[in-house]
Amino acid sequence: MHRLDRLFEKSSRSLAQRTSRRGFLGLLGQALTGSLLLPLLPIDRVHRTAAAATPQPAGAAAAGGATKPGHGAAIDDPHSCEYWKYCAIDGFLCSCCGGSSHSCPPGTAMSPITWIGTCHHPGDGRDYLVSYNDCCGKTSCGNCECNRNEREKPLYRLSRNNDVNWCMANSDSNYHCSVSVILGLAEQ
Amino acid sequence: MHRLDRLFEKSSRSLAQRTSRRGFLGLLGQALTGSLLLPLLPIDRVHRTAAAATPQPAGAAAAGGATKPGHGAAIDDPHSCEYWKYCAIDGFLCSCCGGSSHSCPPGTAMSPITWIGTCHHPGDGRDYLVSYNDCCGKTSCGNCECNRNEREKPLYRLSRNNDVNWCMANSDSNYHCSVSVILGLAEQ
Amino acid sequence: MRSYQSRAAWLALLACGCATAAEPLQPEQFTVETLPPRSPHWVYIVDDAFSNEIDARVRLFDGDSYRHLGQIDAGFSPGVTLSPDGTTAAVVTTYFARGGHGARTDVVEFTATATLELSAEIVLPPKHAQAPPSYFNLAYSSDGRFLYVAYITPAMSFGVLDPVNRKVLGEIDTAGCALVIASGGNRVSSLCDSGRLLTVTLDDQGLEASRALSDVFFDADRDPVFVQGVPTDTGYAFLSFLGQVHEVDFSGPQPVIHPPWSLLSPAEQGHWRPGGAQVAAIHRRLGRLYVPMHRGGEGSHKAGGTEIWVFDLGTHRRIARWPLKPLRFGPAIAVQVSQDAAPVLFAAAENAEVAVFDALTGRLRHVEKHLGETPWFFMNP
Amino acid sequence: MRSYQSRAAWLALLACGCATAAEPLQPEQFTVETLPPRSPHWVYIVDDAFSNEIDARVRLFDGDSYRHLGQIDAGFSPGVTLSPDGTTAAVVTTYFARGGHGARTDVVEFTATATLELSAEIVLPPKHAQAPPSYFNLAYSSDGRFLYVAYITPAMSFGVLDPVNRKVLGEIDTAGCALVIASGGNRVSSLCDSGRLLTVTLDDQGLEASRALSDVFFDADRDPVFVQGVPTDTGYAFLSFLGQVHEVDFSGPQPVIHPPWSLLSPAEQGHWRPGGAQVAAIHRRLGRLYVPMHRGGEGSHKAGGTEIWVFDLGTHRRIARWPLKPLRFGPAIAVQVSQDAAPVLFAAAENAEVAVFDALTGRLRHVEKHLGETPWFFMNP
Repeated sequence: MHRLDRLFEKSSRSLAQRTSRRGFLGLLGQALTGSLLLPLLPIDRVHRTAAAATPQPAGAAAAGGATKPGHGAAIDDPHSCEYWKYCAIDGFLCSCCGGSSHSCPPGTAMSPITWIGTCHHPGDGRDYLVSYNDCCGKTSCGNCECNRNEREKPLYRLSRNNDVNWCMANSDSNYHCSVSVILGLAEQ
Repeated sequence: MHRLDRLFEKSSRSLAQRTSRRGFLGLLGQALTGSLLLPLLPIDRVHRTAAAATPQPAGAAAAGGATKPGHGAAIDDPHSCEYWKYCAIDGFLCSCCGGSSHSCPPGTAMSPITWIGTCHHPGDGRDYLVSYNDCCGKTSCGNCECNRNEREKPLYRLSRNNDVNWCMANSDSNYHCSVSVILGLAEQ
Repeated sequence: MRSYQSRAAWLALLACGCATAAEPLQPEQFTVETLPPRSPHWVYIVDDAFSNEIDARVRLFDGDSYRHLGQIDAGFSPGVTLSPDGTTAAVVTTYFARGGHGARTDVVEFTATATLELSAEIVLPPKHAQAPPSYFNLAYSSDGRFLYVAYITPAMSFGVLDPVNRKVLGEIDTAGCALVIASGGNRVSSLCDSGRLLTVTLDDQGLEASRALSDVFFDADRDPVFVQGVPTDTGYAFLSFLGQVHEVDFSGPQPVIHPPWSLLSPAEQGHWRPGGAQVAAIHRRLGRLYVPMHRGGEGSHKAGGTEIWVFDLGTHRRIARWPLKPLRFGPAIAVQVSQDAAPVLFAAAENAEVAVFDALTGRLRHVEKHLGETPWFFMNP
Repeated sequence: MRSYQSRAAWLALLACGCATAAEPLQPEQFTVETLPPRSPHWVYIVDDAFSNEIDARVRLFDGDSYRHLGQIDAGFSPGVTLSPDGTTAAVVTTYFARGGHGARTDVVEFTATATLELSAEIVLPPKHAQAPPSYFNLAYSSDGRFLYVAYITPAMSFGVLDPVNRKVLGEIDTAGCALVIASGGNRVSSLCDSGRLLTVTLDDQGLEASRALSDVFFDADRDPVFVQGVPTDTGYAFLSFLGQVHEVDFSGPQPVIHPPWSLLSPAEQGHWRPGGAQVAAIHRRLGRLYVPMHRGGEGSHKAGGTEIWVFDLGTHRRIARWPLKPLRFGPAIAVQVSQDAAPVLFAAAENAEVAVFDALTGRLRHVEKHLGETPWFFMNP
């Protein structure tokens, strides 16, 4: 856990430079409530982007494995790129790699840092805050490549960016696949 | 050239264990006559396999890049897997990787050890002894994968085997692509 | 699995037609998946990733759910084997200091099969045989005490390793004979160009105690055997390019070579051949041999099978013939069969499709698209 | 090229109908190919090989002969740039000690562009930005004296390197601003979430002398700019998600930001967007801007263009619109244009096809299938 501590320190410091302390701690509190094993979130300004979601995945790319874009029940299928929670995922779906929509495949490790999306759940009409974590330490899974970018932002807004290797700070930092974890309801 | 010397020594020693000195030196002489920059050939028993060739590449596999199996003039096109000289090649054609049928791409290095084939040249009706060398030191080229196996033998007859990484003894030993070099007429 | 809970919740919502549910979805807990108890219908697929050859991997796939269960990194041109107790997967491979170039490091890496976590490694002399996967690139002694690594430099030899204490014990020259066919607690056989088997017997320290050559049982010029031997009850069966089956009993101090028999009727000879990367599979208890067969000639020995032929190992009679083209699958370049009473047959095609058949009836159950890039070898769990 | 000689010989034989020629083919001499003098129609293609991400490479391709000329290894998630004199290609990347796992080593590797041989490397702190290729992951000062590497840990900073003496000179914090936009001999600008540019000016030792923030010129919430800037005569043009063009003059001591203009007519706004991985190309002398455009909405900013729109940079008027679907190509996720008087336009599709167009007329000259696996970025020689 030493490494996690160090990361937390580093994230806190770098975040302090560019966001209000209140915003960061508010989110942290929210996430702590919801999840026992908490990803560390170098996030600012999440409150800005909790707008109403567009349900159709515009520009979604899907390739390989069990991903079947256009399938009727795809929006509720964690093996499909069109699954509702994947609205800002970019990479290989861990559900096609031995994990699930929110668990890493055996033998890999979660990235403690992450990017954040806000996805609309058509089942209950609500918007959820979703943490996209990379699973790290094995070579690329290669199955179910999925690229969706709702409210995704360029690299200068890192907490909303899905292009960077979020395994970067893991001790074993190769990228294997990506998961999505519901953090809670998005603030309206 | 120190490394070449050592390799030569090693090859000679291991060959001495399993083939007649005459056979090895005979081939060596033949090859020296034909080529200034000579690949070292850990070969035995080449005299056994100089049988008449079947011109059609049975079981040839081709994928990617400029390889066009079934093309009319393919048997004379060094960018095609069906090129006559490629009758026992297995890997990426260097002619699709920045080299030619008998030259390595820029920045790679020839393998001094090699496997040998005997290919029928339909242009003049003759059989030629061909040295297949790997080009080494860069990561897989990936273009024009070509797998042909006329008179190819399993691993225990290494000098006729195209499965092993012939870059194995290079200082930079990754496999990039394969060439074919005419050594001379096959003994009839 | 929370995903199923949430699916149920959503379906319930749809049924009631509510726009907004009373209870929002709860935050999810992030976890790392654990493997269920192993199933005989799992298969380890060695994917050489040939177009990106430094990035080979072993994929664990479930022949019932058709799901990927996990992955083991395998570097460049790996050999893969399982420990006798099934708890450890060992991979011998090469890594370069700078990805696709730079100094070569050869290593055996050990992965716990229950967790797919790396547990240890042994660094080797840079000699491991960079050749296609088979059972004989890397092999354990039957008691798991020794691990043997095939070396080609191009001189041929093998390394003897102590997997428990993570040490290289030594290297034994095989005089031009290839690969490591492990038997018993201390024997390693290799295939020789002369058509013989060389068998080296080791002492307690893993050093050579004695060696012996078998009689000639094949002719490398006229009809060589594939090095891809297939496990039988007592040893391995070696198929030849022209379709002879050489069964070798490795259970005694020296290999006993049975008289060969042919896959082919006299009418079929010269027309049909076995071929591919993993050329046959055997269900040991049922005594059934599965062979992808194709019409071919000289040089077609790596061509995949357009049909799978099934033989009874007791009678040497063909009991089925399963054409693949009507199934829009194949040709099949690799096959494996599970060893349980309701066996499934796996077959891989050159386009990286993997088919799952009922191994008793030949019924096609499933085709998985893109199971890796170059799935060349299957291993049972 | 001996192969052409032998082709001629064979054709002659066929013509005369001889079964056997008088003179057999002569033994060939083995060589390593050298590159011809560089052509403006060459292009360096950064292939991230995303499904085997540790095995990225830069492919050198000729837009006239449609041949691969060679390759540079590029490791994991590389940044690539050329030295100002064009003699050196620099690649910043990550290698793992054991292929796909193990300790991370970040390094800049230098390759001579004339021979494609590695010439040197500099080992870095393990901080390089593992992000998609752009002009701003790695960049030389205009005099070639400094080399800048973008760092993300996730804290943002950059490394200052001395490529001549192969040393890391230092690291400069960018307070959350991203990437390295090099200008002049000693300036590095970065893109900030606040919609500003941070510009750090270095002293002779490569240490920070001063820093300044520009005015706000974009709104990251409402209409962020792509980080894939496009070289202009005096700096870079940054396109926004909604199709605004922000031209920035980097030739003076501080960047001068021109008033933005729109790719879209009022009727097109809200319907068409730019998008992809390399979102535009500019022919600097002709003053032409090429942009792959698609119909999309929120979240479609990485979708490729179904048309390429061509603009006059002087008048800001669209002068052509080239639909790709009738050509059975695309959508286009990356574009580049050669800088000569008879320019070719390169475009890459998601399926790894690369099209070569006449950049003046839009005529499709060639489609190369499978030009690598994930060709995401083109660089002119």
